[in-house]
Amino acid sequence: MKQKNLVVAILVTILWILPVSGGMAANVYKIGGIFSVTGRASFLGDPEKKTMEMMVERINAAGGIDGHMLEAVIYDSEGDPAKAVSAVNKLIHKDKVIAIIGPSTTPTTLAVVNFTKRANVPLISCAAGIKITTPVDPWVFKTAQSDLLAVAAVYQQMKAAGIKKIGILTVSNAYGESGKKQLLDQAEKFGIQVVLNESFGAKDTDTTTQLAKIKAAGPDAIVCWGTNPGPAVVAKNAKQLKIDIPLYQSHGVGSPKFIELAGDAANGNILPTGKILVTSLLDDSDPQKKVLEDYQNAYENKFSGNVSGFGGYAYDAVNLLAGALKDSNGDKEKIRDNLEATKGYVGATGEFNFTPQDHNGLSPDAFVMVEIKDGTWTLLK
Amino acid sequence: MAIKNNYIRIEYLVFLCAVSAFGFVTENTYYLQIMTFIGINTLLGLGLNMLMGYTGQVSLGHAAFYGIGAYTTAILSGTYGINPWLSLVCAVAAAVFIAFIVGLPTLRLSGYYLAMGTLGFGMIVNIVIREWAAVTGGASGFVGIPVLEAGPLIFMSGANYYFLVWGIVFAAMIVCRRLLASRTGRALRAIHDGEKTAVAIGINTHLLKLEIFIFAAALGAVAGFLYAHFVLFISPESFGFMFSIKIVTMVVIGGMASVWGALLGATVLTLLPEVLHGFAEYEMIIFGTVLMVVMIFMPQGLTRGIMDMIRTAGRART
Amino acid sequence: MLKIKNLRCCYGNIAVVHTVSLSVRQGELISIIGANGAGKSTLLGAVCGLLKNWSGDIEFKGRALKGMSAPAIVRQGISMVPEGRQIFSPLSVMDNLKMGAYTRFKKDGKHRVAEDLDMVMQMFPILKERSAQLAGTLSGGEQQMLAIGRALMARPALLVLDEPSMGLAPKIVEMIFSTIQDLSHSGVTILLVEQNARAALKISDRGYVLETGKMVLQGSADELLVDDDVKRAYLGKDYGDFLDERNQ
Amino acid sequence: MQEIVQYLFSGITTGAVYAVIAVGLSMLYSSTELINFAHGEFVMIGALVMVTLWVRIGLPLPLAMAGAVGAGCVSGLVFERFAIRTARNPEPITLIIITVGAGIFLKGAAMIIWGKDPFSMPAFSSHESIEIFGAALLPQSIWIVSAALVLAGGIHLFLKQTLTGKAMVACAVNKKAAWLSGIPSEKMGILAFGISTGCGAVAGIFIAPITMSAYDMGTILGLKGFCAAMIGGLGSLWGAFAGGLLLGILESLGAGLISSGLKDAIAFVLLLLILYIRPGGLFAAKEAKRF
Amino acid sequence: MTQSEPTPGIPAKQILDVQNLTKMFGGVKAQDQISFSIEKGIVCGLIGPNGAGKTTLFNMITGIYQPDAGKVAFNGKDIRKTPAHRLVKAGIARTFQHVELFSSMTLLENILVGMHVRTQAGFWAAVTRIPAMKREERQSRRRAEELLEFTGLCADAHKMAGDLPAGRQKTAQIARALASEPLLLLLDEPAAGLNPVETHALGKLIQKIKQSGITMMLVEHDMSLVMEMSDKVVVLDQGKKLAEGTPRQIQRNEAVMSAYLGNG
Repeated sequence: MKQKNLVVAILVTILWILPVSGGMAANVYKIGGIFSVTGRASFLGDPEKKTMEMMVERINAAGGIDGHMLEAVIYDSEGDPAKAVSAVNKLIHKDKVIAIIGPSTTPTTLAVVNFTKRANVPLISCAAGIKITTPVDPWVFKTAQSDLLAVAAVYQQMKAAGIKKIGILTVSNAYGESGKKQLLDQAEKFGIQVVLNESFGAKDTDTTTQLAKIKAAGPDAIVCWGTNPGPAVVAKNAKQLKIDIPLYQSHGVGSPKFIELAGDAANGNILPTGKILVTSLLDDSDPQKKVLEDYQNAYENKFSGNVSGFGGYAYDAVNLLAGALKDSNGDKEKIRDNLEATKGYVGATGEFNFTPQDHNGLSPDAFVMVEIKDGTWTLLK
Repeated sequence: MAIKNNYIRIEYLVFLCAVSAFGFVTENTYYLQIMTFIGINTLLGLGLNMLMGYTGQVSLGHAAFYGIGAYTTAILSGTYGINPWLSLVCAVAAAVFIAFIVGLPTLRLSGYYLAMGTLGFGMIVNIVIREWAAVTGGASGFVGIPVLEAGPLIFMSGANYYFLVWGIVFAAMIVCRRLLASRTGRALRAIHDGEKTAVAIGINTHLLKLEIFIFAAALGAVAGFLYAHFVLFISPESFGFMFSIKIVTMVVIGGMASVWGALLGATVLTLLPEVLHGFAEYEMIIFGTVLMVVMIFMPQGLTRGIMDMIRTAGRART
Repeated sequence: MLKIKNLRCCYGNIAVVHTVSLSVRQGELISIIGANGAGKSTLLGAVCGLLKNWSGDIEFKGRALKGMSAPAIVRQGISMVPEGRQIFSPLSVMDNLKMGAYTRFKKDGKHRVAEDLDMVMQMFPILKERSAQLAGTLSGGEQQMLAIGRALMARPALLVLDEPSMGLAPKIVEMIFSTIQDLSHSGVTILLVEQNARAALKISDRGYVLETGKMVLQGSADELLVDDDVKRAYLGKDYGDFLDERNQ
Repeated sequence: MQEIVQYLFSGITTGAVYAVIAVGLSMLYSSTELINFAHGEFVMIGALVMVTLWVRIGLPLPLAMAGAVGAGCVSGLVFERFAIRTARNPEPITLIIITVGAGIFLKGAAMIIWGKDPFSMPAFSSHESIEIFGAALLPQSIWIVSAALVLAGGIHLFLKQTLTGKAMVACAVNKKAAWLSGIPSEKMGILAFGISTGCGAVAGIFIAPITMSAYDMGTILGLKGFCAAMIGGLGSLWGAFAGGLLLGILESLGAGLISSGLKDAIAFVLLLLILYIRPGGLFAAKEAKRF
Repeated sequence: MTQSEPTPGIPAKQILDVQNLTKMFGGVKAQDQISFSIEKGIVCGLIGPNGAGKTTLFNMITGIYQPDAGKVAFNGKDIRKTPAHRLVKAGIARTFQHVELFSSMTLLENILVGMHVRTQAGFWAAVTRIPAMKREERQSRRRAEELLEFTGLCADAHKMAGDLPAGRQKTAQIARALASEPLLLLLDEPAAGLNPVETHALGKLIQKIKQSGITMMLVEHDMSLVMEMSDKVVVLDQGKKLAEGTPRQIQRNEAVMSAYLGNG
């Protein structure tokens, strides 16, 4: 009968987690955030979390929304779909938030949408995957540019540069895979031939094998699709192998960290990026310039470290949500409708025009092509 | 622990009542969902507990069967539109088949080599899932898993799914208990106490190990099925090496060679991260410390450790 | 020098040695003989700190050994040549000997150890010849010499030998025993545990006979050599005689 | 042909990294029969301390290296003292979970100390690659391979030539006899722990320039090191070295000749085959039958 | 019971026939050309000084080691390549020198495990608890209780095996071996660690088992017991057979005496 004690112990544990049910203060809008603050995708989640906290603070300092203060409840998904599901249920059912921002990565987003849809909670994802908004679900939006647009921007640039044959090298995770799919799918449209596609592990210490293989296939350029630190290793290895054809990177490395990691080897790399990286280089006429400067100053004053495009996704998500919260009285249905009706919001990522058919709402000009020269970004026209 | 042969023991009834009561009383989906995950993890732990606890075979690739279960049902019911319940049967069959093929040579290894063999197997399954994108959805995951239905019942997150999962957990616990109380179970416990002696009294230990390996794989596949139809989205990283380690940890923390140990281990390891959410950056440090402290001071696992503590406390009082 | 009183050793809950008492005086060569399973090795295990589960008193030079670890007991001056030799086969003969003096390098310094090394090599010329060879390649007899040499390197006050004749050809056994005798003559106190009763008693001063965990006989070696009870301890009570009697 | 040479170079570089890690693991196993699942974390500590000392603080290279190795050794000894030795019931499986817990702990601590971003480190010598048979050999690869050789050779010499090293071997081959010879086997265990984690740190120092170092870099490296040690045969020093190189080369050839996505799978399939055919590893030192 | 018919040519009255058995360990002959046979129904003592190779011989007969040369026939059937668990089914059971009861099970359960090879219920039967399984379980229990009575252990049936006193554990081991319904029972030092009273009781039990028709092979250091119980004694020394004969012949054999006492 010893096990009876054990059962009692389990019951006590269960009872102990029961009573923490969340009540909602009437004049506060609770919004949730799920980001990969730690784990593999922490480079995305960390600035997103910080930005969301900062933005909520700013909005509250300015008097909130229709007199309602915002309260942000943020959980870490660690990039793990199961943890993200836990977090989303906690947000919906325990914290009773009225809208959710995040998660940071495509798999975690795809895992949580099943739950937000069912609970009719609007979700603004910060992940890039095109699967999130195609097909469109009424309750799911996203602020990050799709890979579709990034690839289009890269191919446009290549076409202009007269590149016909490329070799692609993608990281073997969701980000790389989604990039690879777009690269292969759109190649024909731009008259580009993919001679070889290879992949590397996110934690690989060496990629010379793949590069040597690609080099042997004789492409005009190499496209590397990954997030730090992998592409920095690729850039270094390419330099060491004396590969002199252009190396294109993805928007996933669009942060000063990449230049720091790759050092000399970063020079000459070409990549699509949100405008935030090159704010100071933008024409004053660019409508985004003011927004970006504002965000950059605010972020860099508050936190050590550079602002990145990833934090920009959260910046836009909070602003879009704040806009939708106006006149919504906290009604989720109304928030959703307002979101879908958003037009002409100029944010850090680009100009958003949501429609019932497009829940990303960005156009290709959300990307600019940049080349790294002498350890800094230069705009390519 | 002696297992006597009366049919249902009181603690199973108490447990059943507690689980049902929780399901009826709690309306908060979050708690139900946590409990659902605990249930799924318990299934994984139960299988591995039988394997590790009784036959002494450590598997560092158990998540592979979890993944095989989840992906089989996802592909069959999601891509090909087969009835999910039928796909459950297929998922279990697939896991059983693969466990048989892999188990035959692998279980001849022992100690760290067995650990390495199972680890390698787990890695291979994970890579195949990730790279076979046309079928599995690759690294970005598999979308479009149908919701489970049975007649008028729709199993969505919440009480329905909770009862489904815990019903299966309860059944699995009874199966394990019956197994342990039977001829096969006695042979298993004999292997646990002394493998050489078990061979010497005529037990075909290799066959029995294989049987239990397959049994654990089948339970893992059921857990994978439940996970897939609960979250409705699966991606390879949920079934990787780290998760295999986590299942092993559940078993060891809970207490090996004990049905209740699997339950307790799954509960602790599922709840701990939830409780630690508030510590954000310090979560990993605390988690690692808890793991070490439990193992240092309660090497037999929490089940035994807590019972010993209660016993000493009781003795101190009298 | 060594005094054992009422020793009782257990494996699990089975007592393998019960109420055994014996003593070894400075300079003596003492044998403990008995058939296998009599508990001889267990007794030594208790003396040398390998076995924890024992009760009674073991005193060495007036100091209780209870609770001491094996290395601590080595430092007290008891060295053991374990049963089955147990040399370090991947190490060279020289290194094996050095390992025996491991605790002394710090205490006595390299020179003293080197002197002892010479002394041992002189005693066992074969070891000198083979000093660079790996210990695992030695023959059984040579390994036994090495094991004895290794134990001597610790400069023991008491040398304990566990079945030095086991598994060796009769000629080699003879040689080993004469070496042990030489050692004894050179002043080393020796406790010898043997199954080979006749050979052991021949070189001993005194002997103890152990049978199924109990001390059944003790006395001077010469007395024991001719005692019929010794034979009985090995081969059982004379069933043949018993039958003869009955048949008459 | 040129590619194949390149694949081999690449494989040898990666393999040497695995080899250094495997040597540390194997070293510990041969003296204590423990597999340290936190071993990769010591690689991470070595790399990150090196980044701090050399790049950030600007210490001279040898000093920074010594500091990083020291950090690895010291953290290993602390770990041994507080987690391994205090364990009440040192069953292998218990100890394994303790090392897993320690790995998570160290990762968490490193995340707080160094943050989540990866760091880069310049190579020890020029970046220019050397061309052999038309294939490029990175100078850092030469560093790594030599480090692996020096390390394995150094440990080899330590075990063969020094008194302490021999005592360690003695403990490993026959604990009882070592114990009877007065060799304190616990101290040997501690020493082995220090050397082993120090080896981990060395691996970290040398790979930091070719790869990026971050708090979570260790786990996968530790795992690969474990595999390498297994292929070679647990407890065998040169076996671990050879196992590391073999694993690296298999991965590289698999990636180059078959598919880079499946490279780990190819390597693991071959490993399993090796295990099935030679269940004790290629250079089995002794039966590894615990737990 | 699955016994094949004895092969013609080999006298059926020999239950075990060992011919020129040789076993090497790393180039060293642990067993060198050992030959002897055991007739049905007798008790055969196996003695020899330490390292004589008794345990190795036991391990070869019970299938734990495979001999390098020579043959072992059980009931006229070659068993060199038969795995250990099959041999138990064929009718060879053994006990161990150190008590190897399953300590986390009750004594009764230990006996039930001993019946493993004589029972069938598998995985599905256990889970579904079909009537056949329940019936088998009841029968097993009854037989186990009979065995406990036979060995005089009834009172301890529900005690944990690990909690029993040493003497009882020794007896329990024999009971567990008997549960597999052996034709040949190998006893490895059954009297080690027993006091004289217990040893006496053990002798009685061995005789009782002999009367029930089971052949026994007895390795024992308590020579009085060996000499009293055995119909025949085989002496091993350094891996070779030194002598074979009645206890009386053995006790007077000079070679045996010098093997034991030394010839110095």
